[in-house]
Amino acid sequence: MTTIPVSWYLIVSALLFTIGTIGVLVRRNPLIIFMSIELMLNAVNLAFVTLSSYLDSADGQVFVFIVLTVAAAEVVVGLAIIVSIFRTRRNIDVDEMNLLRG
Amino acid sequence: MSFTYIASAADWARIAPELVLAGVALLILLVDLLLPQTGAVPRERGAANFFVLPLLALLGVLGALAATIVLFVVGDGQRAFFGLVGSDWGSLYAYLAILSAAGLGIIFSPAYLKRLKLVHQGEYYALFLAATLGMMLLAAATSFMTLFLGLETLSLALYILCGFVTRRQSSQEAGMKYFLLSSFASAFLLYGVALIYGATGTTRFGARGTSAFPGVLQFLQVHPQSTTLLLIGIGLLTVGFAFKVSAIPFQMWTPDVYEGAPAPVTAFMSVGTKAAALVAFARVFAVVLAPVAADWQAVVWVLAVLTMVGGNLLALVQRNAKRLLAYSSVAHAGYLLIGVVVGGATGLAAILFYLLCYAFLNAGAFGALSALERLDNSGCDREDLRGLWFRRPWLAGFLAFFLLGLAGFPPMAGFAAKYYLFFAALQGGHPELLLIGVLTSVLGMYYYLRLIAAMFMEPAREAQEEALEVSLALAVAGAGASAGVAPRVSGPLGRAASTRTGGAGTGTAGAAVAVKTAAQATTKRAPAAQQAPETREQATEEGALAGSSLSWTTWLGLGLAALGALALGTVLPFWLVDLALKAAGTL
Amino acid sequence: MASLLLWVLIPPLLGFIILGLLGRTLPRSAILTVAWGTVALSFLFALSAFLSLLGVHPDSQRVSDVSVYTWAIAGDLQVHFGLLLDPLSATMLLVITGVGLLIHIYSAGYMADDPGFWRFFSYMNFFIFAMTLLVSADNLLFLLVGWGLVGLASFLLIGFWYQRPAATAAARKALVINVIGDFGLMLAIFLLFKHLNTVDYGYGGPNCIPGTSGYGVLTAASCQQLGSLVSLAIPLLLFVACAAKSAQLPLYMWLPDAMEGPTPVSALIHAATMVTAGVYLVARTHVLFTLSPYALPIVGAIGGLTALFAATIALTQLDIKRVLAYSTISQLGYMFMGESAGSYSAGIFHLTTHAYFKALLFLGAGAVIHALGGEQDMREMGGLRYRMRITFWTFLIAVLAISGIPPFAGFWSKDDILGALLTQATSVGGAARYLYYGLWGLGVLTAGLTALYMFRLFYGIFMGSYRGAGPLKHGHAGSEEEEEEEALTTVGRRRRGESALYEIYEVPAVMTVPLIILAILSTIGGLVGSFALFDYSRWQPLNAFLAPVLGSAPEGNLPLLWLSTGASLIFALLGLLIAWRRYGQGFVYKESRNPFYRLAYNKYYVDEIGIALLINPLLWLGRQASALLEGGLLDGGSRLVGRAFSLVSAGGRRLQTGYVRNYALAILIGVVLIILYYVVRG
Amino acid sequence: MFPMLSTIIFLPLLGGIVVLLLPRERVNVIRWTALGVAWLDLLLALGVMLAYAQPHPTAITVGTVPLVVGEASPTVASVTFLLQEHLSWLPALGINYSLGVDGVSVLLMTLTTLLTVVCIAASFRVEQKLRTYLAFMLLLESGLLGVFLATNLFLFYVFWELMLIPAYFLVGGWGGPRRVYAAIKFVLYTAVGSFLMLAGIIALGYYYRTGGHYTLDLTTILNSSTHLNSTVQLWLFLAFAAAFAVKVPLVPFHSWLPDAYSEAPAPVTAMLAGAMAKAGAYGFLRYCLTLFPDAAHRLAPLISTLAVIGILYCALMALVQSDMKRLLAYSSISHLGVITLGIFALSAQGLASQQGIDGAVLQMVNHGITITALFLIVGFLEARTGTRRLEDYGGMARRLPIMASVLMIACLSSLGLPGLNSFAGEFLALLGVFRNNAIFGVLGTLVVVPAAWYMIRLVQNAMMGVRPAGGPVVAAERKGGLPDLDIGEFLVLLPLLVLIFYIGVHPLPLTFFVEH
Repeated sequence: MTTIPVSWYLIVSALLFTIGTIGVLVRRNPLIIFMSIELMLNAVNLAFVTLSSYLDSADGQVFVFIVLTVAAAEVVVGLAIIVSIFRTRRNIDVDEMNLLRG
Repeated sequence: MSFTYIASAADWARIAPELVLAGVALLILLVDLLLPQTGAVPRERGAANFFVLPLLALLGVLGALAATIVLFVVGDGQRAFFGLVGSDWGSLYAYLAILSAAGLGIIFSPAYLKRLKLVHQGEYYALFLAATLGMMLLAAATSFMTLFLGLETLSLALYILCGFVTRRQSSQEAGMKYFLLSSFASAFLLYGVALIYGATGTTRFGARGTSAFPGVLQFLQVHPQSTTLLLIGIGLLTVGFAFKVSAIPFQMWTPDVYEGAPAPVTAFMSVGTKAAALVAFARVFAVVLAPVAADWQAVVWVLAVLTMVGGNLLALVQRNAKRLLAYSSVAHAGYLLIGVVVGGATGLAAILFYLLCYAFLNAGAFGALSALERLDNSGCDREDLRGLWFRRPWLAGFLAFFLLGLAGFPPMAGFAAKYYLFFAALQGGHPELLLIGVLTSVLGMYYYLRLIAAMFMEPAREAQEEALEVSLALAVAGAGASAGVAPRVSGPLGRAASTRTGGAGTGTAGAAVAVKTAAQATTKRAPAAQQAPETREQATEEGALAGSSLSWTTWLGLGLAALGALALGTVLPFWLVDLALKAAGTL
Repeated sequence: MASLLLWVLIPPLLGFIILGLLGRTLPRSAILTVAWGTVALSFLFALSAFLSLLGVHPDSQRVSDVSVYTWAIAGDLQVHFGLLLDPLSATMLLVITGVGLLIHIYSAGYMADDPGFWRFFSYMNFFIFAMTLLVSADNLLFLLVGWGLVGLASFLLIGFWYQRPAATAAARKALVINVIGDFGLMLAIFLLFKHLNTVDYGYGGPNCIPGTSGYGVLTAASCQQLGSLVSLAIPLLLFVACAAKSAQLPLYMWLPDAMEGPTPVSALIHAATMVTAGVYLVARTHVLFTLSPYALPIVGAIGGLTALFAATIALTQLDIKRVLAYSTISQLGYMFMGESAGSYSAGIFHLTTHAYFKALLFLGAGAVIHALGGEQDMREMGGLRYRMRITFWTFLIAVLAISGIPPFAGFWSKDDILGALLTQATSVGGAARYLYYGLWGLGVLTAGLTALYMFRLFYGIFMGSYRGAGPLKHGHAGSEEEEEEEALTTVGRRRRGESALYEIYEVPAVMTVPLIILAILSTIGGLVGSFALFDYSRWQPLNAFLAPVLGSAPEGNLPLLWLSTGASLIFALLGLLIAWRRYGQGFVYKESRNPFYRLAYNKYYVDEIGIALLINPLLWLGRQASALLEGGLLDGGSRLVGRAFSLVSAGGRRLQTGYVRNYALAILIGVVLIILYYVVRG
Repeated sequence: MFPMLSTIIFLPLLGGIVVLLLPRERVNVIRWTALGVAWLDLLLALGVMLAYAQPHPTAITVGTVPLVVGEASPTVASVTFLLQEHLSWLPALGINYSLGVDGVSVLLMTLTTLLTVVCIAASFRVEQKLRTYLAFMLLLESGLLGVFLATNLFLFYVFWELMLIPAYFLVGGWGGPRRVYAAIKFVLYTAVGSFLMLAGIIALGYYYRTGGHYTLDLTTILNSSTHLNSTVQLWLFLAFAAAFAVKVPLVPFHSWLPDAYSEAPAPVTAMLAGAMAKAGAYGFLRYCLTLFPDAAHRLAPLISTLAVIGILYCALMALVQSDMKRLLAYSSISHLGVITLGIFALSAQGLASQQGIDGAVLQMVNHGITITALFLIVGFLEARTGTRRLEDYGGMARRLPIMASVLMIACLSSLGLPGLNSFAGEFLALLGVFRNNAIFGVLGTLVVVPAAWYMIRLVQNAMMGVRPAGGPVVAAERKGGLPDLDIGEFLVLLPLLVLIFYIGVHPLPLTFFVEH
């Protein structure tokens, strides 16, 4: 079995991260944007795991768990905010949210 | 790939301030459940809610403060939990700033929450303490893991606090924006951490003095030149920190969030977040990555300059006081970044001292605004502040005091802080930063003074216009309500009219503006008119605002902040600077 | 001895203070007591100082200097307020206090009806103080102080009727031009201090012979150190001050306008004393004027030109006070001519006699004006000899004196000057010789012109038949407000005709007595001077008295002096003759189209040219600069900078769109830039 | 030892706080308290002045400065501070709380306290926000006194900025219609300069370090063996000069002044012109000249040129103003030019001229007295008629004889009439200048001509000539609102008038202070 070079993992991770970034930029629904951010976080997780195994160090793995936990917490908070906004506005389009500007 | 580590009692002692906070936060949630919720004393009026919870929170902060001081005196300054969290003097010094801001924010809260009829105070104070905890963790982090953990803790709590005024769209919007952008930036930070981890093989910073960052040093031994991996990692890390300290061009969220968030929260977060993030920034870059300073210094230099110039420039034309202060905090971030660029003990000490001074001034300024803010987030425009001195002289005086302090006038703390920072710039071999900082301070002076001028030197809106506006509001509120409200409104108005200055020249211009704002005010209120009781409340709230009946807690907060700002500027530098210098050595 | 001078100074100062603070509340008699009393005291002390000086022998010891207090010490500069009593200051003090006293007495009548009676006398007392300070100071700084204070007194008194725009304008003009003089004097002092490290005259003290020892600006020993350029610059700067104060070309313009002041003021300040301060200064500092060969000729040239120039204008003027004013300018030119010839005592001599007869002329003119209720136009006069006998006779004496008709005072002093000029012309070599010949010619010509215009004036006022319509009537008795109106528009109820002459009366005794005294002085005052024509060396009391200070005038030979005297006398008689031919039957004013006449009548348009070329461009420049530089460039510039910042700020604000995705994009751009930097770099 | 200087500095500050705490309705109590504090401070200052005049065995001679004394004997004079107070503040950065007086500062201290008394007494008509007004006045006094008495550069800067705050509020809070613009312009102009000075001070402390110890104490610096190289001196000099040039002001940094002076209420303008402007000149003298002698030598021609341009240009400006306060404002710039010129009358060897210094300091005091009197009188006039335009006035002397006389005296003083105070100062200063540089001397002296012109124009247009037929003055007169100076106003001006005469006749005591 041939091992897949580390750089490939990293390239995949970078691609995922880029996709997430682009998602944040082009979508108008905060839910989707949030999902894109999750994608970015998971790209990071992939990188961590890869590097952890490559470096033979546990730090990366631990980090992944922390990131996962934090991401879960973020989901909770994020959804709560989105719901709260939906309650008053009946609309969660981020492009409609520009009361605050200038 | 295995390790054994057993947390010792010393480890726990080293994070005593955090523990106190965490404990009290949980306690608050519990107590909140026990407080009377209904019945004769409704939740939004009850003394229990407006006294017990803030007191508890304040006690928590004071406890943490006490713990911090104890650690200063008797602590060993070692890192806890296998080098994850520091308890060094640098972190403790940062705690002082963060806890001061938190304490002031808490003191400003009850009056504000009461006026805006905000319930859910248990959550509010618990989150407040949680955010404080996160900040402290971030400031004390000696590993990227703790760093990330602290960052997210504070962010998550603040997302909610920013959007806490659920009846205010701008508050929700602030929460949302903060949430999305902050997560976005965290992702970059995290990616940077991953890359640095890849390059160096560790996420821990290593002990100070012996080997700044074992990873970096090892890496440098292997690779004589930095690889792209490390550099990009550093770059992405820069982005993450720059976002948190709101350096240009990553500052865009700052004004929106600061403006939309409740003023006490802004008072707290504008200082606390900045303090925590900057200390972490300084620790990571100026200490851990110091061996590769040549690589990142230029970037941070550009950020600092951009932020100093841009922050001050953008603030020039702001007409909303909260927003203006937000931009001013961007500008202050720029000054603080000087310390990062300069590095060394003096640079870091300058950051620490500056943060402490800034905590009192900025928290005080936002605290003063918290007494003015209305439910619909109005009340802080320059038009609203016009002639404030004639209506509420002491409040105006306090606000002016803090603004002057922020502008860098002695004898307030702002000057001493700036002086030390600029001194550090020169000593660190960056005279150009000194010059830029000095010159941009002039820009800063303009907008602070302009705001003060509005409060002190321009007459308030013309009496008739104001009366018209109020009568419009009253008309919508309904005849029944107006009978009870009218005397309360007309009293202060009459006073305002009688104390108005001549100022015939500006009078006409003022009148024109006033007509406009009155029109805006009525249109803003139109949707609210559907709910008559709420409007009535708003009218009474305005009546209460116009009078000089501030809650004693607000006075306490303003007084403490002013005292702190003054003491820091005059008496305390005597040893606080020395302390900062010693503390910086331990970062 | 010199401490006596302190008592000359103090009484008028006290008088000024008392009258200035309390005068408003005092009755007229008290005001007069104070005003007259102080000046009389001053005169008595001056007289005793003079006498005590006479008692000192030998002559060269006639100097006494007393230091009153130290004014300031700054580094190596030490200035003491000191008083100097020497023949020159004693002579000046006598003239000032003596003539001053007479004019004070006269003023009581002239100003009798003026509501500002007390103010007038307090200013007059102040003037006496300032002028005595000027001449008795023992250093240049206090000379400057006196110099400035007499300027102030002149300003106050010219603008005495401060509600008349013409008077305030004249006062302003006088002050500003005088300040130009102060400027010159200050620079001269600076220059002297720079090179000699002192501002003291440098003589005085018991054993000090004037002009030889001691360390001061006027001691010959120290003056030798000055370089040639400096030694020319100092006298010229001093002369700038003299020209401003003594109304010489080109700074004479203020003096004719100064006639807006009350006539006694014109007599005292603008004829007899203050305007001669320049002559005094040249005499006092003559040591400095002799350092450079060019200084004195320049002084003489300016004096001569002024003498002729003013005389031609005086020929054509109709306002009697203006005729006298131009005549004063002309006579002052004479004095400078005399000094330029090295005969400083001649200048001082003419100064003295001029003080008598010119004061007399002004007081006489004042009497006429007073009798006519303020009329000053010669066309409205004539035939007054019948109604104002005393005035007529005294005026005639004064006219004869100024015209240089023997044996009146003016003859001797004028003769002295012309003789000195001719002597100088024959004794010096080079180009200066022609200059002095020219000056002598100018002097003789001016003597003729003087006689002509003075007799024109005399005939115009007193001879012929009355042409006016009776005295102007003022409502002096009216309320303050009415009187105010009156003062602005001197519209009196007048009727023409022979009978109108009989409404005119001689002025009261308080005014005629000073006239008579001055007439006596104008008659015999010349006897103190040198009788050069007869035996120069033997009979020269004034010359001899002044010689320790001013040095002896060069001695001329007798034929030359006789030639000079003869020529000037012939010209004077010629002038008299022409005047008699033209105006003997009464003055008739005819519009003349002669361009020269028009030119002189309009005072050579000097005022107009000055305003058009100097004042207006300056003010225009100021207004333009105020609008363009101050308003436009500096204020507008700071506003522009502010606007530029606002614009940038507003532009930056527009980037802050409020859209989350834009913010995210900004973050991404930042990320990309940073990474690009690292990629490019790494 | 009793901290006398601290007492003098902080007494007004405490007095201001007390005034703020008095009940609002007790207007007279408030006024007299403020005045009493100011008086007390004046008495203390006079006490210090008297003590200073005594021979002082306890004098500590601090450092030598290549200053002073004419060409004849180019010796080196020493700077001696008396009544020194010293408290460590931030010793690591060389920051200490140190105070001291020398002859120059003792004069300016006394002047400041005197002017505060006068200006507070002249403010008795202020109705609006009286307590705050008086508190700010006293705070301004504190700031000014601190500036004159501080001997540590950091402390100096603290006071320097501190005095800006009350000045800003006083101009902006109680000023005329364009007060906000004027106040902000004033502070911003000043701020640019003072922030540059701040940079300079930081750098100075940095350059004067020995080992790890920085110092900002004037005494230590003057005693220090460290000699800054000329490039460093040049830049530091420029940084310091920026602050002083704006404050004095030198043309072309003066644009704030006419606006601020004309918009501020008269007593405030009097304080600004009378006392605060002196802070700039004092700075030039105390810091620019002593700390950076080489740079001062090199740049003296530049500063002198600016001063001369300012002298003549602003005299011309004063000539064409129709607003009386603006006229006085420009005259003030012009006169301060003479002071600056006197300070920078350096000889070819770079030595300051003793006459120049003496004259400049004397003139600081004189100008303070005279310009205060002038602004107050114009303020009294404006209070009666509501107008400052010269065209609206005329012939007032009949109606207001005492005011006319007082105005005349003040104007005569201002135009440098020999025998009055300004003459002494101007004469000495210009003498010093002329001695070392004839061209600047001549040009500087030339100002007496336009000065006489515009000052006389002021007196005559306001007090003499024809009474206006209509306009605000006549309207005020009809309402009976045109009384002459009342006894209170006269008493306010009286000390100034007395000093105008006294210093003119006998300036020796003042020059004594400067030289000792």
